[in-house]
Amino acid sequence: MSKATLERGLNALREQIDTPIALFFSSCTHCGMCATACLFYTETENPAYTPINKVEPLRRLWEQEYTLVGRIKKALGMSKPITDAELEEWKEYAYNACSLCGRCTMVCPVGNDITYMIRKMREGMAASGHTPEGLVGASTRAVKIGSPMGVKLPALQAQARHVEKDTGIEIPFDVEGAEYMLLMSSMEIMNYPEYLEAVSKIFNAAGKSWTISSEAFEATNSGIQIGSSDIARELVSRVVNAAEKLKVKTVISPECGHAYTAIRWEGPNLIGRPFPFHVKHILEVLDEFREQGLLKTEGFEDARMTFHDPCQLVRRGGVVQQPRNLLNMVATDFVEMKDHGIMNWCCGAGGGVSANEDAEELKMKAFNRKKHQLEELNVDTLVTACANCRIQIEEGLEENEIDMPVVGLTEMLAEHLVEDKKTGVSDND
Amino acid sequence: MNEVDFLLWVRGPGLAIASIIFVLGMTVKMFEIFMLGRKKNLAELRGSGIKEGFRTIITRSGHVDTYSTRNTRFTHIAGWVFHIGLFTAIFLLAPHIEVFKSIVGFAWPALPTPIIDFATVIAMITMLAMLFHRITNPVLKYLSTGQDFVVWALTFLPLLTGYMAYHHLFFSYTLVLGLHILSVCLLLVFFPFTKLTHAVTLFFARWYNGMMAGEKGVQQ
Amino acid sequence: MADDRTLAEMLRAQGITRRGFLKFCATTASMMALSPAMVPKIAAALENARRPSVIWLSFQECTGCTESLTRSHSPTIEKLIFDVISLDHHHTLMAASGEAVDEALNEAMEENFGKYILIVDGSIPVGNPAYSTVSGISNLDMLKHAAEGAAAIVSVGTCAAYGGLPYASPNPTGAASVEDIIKDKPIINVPGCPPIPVVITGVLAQFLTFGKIPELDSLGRPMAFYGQNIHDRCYRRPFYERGQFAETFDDEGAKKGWCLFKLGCKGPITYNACATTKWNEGTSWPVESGHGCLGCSQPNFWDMGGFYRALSMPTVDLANKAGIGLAAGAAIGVAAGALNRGKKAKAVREHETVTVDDLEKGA
Amino acid sequence: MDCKNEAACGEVAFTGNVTPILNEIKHALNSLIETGESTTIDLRAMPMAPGEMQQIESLLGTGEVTATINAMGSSTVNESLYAGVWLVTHRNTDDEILGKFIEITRIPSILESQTEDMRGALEALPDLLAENC
Repeated sequence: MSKATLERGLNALREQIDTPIALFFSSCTHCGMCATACLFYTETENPAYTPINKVEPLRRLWEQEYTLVGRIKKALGMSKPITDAELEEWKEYAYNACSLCGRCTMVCPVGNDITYMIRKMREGMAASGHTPEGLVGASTRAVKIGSPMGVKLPALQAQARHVEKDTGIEIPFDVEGAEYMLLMSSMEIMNYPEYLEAVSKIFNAAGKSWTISSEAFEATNSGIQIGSSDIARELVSRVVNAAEKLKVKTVISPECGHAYTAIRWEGPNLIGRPFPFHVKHILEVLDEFREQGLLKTEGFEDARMTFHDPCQLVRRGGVVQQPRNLLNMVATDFVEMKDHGIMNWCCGAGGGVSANEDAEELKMKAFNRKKHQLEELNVDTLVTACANCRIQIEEGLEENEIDMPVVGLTEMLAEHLVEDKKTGVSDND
Repeated sequence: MNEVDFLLWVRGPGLAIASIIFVLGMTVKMFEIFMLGRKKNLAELRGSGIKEGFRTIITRSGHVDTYSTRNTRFTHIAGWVFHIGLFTAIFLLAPHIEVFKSIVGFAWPALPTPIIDFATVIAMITMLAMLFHRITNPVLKYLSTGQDFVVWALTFLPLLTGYMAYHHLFFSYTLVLGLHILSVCLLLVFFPFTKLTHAVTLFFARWYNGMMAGEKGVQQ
Repeated sequence: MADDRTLAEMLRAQGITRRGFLKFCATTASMMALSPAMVPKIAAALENARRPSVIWLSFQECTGCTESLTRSHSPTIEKLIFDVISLDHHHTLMAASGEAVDEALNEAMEENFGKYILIVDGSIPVGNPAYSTVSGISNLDMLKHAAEGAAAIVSVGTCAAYGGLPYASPNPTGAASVEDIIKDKPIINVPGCPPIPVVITGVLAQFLTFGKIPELDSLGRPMAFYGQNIHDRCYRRPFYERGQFAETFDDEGAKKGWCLFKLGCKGPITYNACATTKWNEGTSWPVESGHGCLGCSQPNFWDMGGFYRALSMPTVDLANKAGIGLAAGAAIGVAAGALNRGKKAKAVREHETVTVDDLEKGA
Repeated sequence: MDCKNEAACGEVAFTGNVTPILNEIKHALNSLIETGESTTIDLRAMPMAPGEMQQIESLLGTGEVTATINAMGSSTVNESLYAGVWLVTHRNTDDEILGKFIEITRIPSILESQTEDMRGALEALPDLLAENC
């Protein structure tokens, strides 16, 4: 097991160069528009956090090794080689100051998908050993223990029994042939146990078969965050094997951001073949239930509330309308933030920033962008659909002494679920 | 080599060499880019994204980020004004249309020269403002390399010499017309090896941007 | 031969009144494109101008310039000039022939050595002198010999000034212009094919009036006549500005007298007095008669990429150049693309799977 | 308006040169009245479309004074309809136009008798007196 070296990093970067990357580097005119779209720049005014700057080493590798003139200049010794020191400096720019939120990609006038480029840049950083301490720990725990926060099966089983006691609904583990296989993120298991309860009640009310695989219940994928496809492949293949073994039709990605990207969008490309099953985010499934009339709710929340769009789910995931449809079932006073939907502002903690202790202070500063948005809107409650966003927003609100509850959308829906007489058990008795 | 010989050289061999290098350079670039290819996306997509790709080619020009600062508004407006001025001067001036007629064989109606003159002046003023912005704005100052300023000059000179030629400023028309064509030759020669390639690659880049989003159902 | 009387004395001797002399000065000023306010200065200068001797040598020329001079539309001026200047030698115009011509030439040169004006029309074959030799003396030698005693040389016509038609590629005779050969004498170039008649007499009158070389532009041409750009003084300029162009010689635009830029007019890069002084007693000039200016007062105007191709059109076929670029580009491109693919494939082959254990920095 | 060839004239090619010249005449006349300073405009130095020369002459018209001078060919000096604005045309012995001027002055200098000629006349008069009386 050879250790990470600069050469392995450069080689990883060489693998990443493709037509879009070449097009993007040929198009960037250094116009600076991506900076003001990135919350890490707007809240710090540090020009080094300009998104396109985060891929400068990758640009030089492309120029020096994938263009004729670049090769000639390199042969004549006129080009600046990529060094370990430089990659070490870039750790701050490509990890601490980037949540892979994709907003820069939406504003770049020449159409550069800068998020796509930073994701590839991280491949080189990982292979050359320039990744944040926090992410290395998380990845190691994810691979070795099964969850980046060290959550093991017994903890999940305990929570399941707890939910069963409360709701009387049995949490089906390892049920072969179930229609849905639920995945959980460690944060939900640790911080938001209500999520499992909500899901079980909803599925029970909808009368849909579901299960949880004891071999692969973890949805998060530190490999994606650290930017190593090899590690990501290792983690996602566990889910695929479990799903195939249980022959489920759909795997549900929980209220988490990057998990959805990891499984649905990158999964098939990581393992190199299309999945024999669908992958849907929990909100997609709930919206389908709504359409099929299987999600009946009663009563309304009268509090003035808004929705925080998790970047990986909405802008990078395409689940845009579903949260609105679901929210309008239970909210009368739902207002949108100025920048919402596919142009929302990140909470500041995605893409591995929350797992990266070096970025703690930067993460809190980045949250100010979300604070400004909320201040403009004066709402009572904030709803979102990603555990990582919830923790970050809760911490941010607390630090800024703003008293506002942060509620998970699934959880809220479950509270308004119409009790089906058949089961006779409702949550209030 | 008096001014007339200079003009004759630059109108003939000069332009020939510049055109060869320009076309050669751009063709090599296209091959270098498109032969790299892109792995097929095996995920279950919400659509092919092809239509969204073409949509983005158009919509991205008009896109103004809601959180725009003075700088981004300036860059956006200046970008529009400059490019309109530049393309008006290049494609709607009668003598230029003659140049294109000699290349592609067909021509199109021209605008009166005072309007082109006005467009050129607007383009030049905007470029000067953009240069000032590039020097003073912290982000641009950080990002800018020598090439950004060389490319600025390569784009500004044809406008300046074209304006001088039209107004017979300072030097004889023969000399200034020669300088004008020389500046265009320089622009063509450096075009494929600098960020000027954005003029061509941005359409493909925007297409990929929109397509990759469209695959996931995000409409721009 | 030389008459030492001043011009004024000679005029009075011929019964020309002061009023007649003032008219002569006014029209000369107009001819020299000087402002009417200059008339008193011209009158004063002309009064005590000496009567210079003039030698006209013709080399490789078509006699167009001589035709142009004799047709100069101010015979009174010409008569006076011929009376004033003693044109001691002109092959075509002088009555004498044979040895008498050579004797007259040598005599004139010796007698007025250092004072006479040498006028040359036609280019000088330097490649092979045999192309143009008169009575055994090559043009080249004759020019050098005549130039030694000349006070100033006036190259009349684009051939003498810049080589003209004989000089046009491939220039079989190795034609050269006067200024290419004579480096040590003040030379006034009066280009044009032919120059406007008035311009020839105008330059002579100006030289005679002020007795010194007029202000010349970068191509050695008198600013008085060649300082103005045809395009700037052309009466059709407003049509150029409005974008109203004749597309063919007989279309609606041509009939309406629109701009001839698209039909190859070289006005924008040509400096001459045609647009104002016009030709044939101010009757018309090429553009007024519906044909584009050829730029005949500019060097190399024969090789300026075709009389009927717009000035802005490149003189090479850029489409085929682009074709060459495309072909070469494709060849190199495929190679470069293959190199890229090879490099990427090699990188993929040499990929070492990254495990969580080797995320730490190694050697 | 004599038009030398169809192609050149057609509609009178309007170049806008007539108006500025008339303007220049107005200013010159004004300065003649104010400061007594006379001005001469050389029409041959202006780019004239075919027919525009005639247009100016017809616009200025002919006033009360028309004079011809026979010196080295004939010259005509006419005051236009606008006092102080004179049209001077010089021709050579072959009646070809040598120059066309508009003089804004009290009296064109060409009309005034010249001191030199007068001295010549002074010398010749005694002979006349001797012969006749």
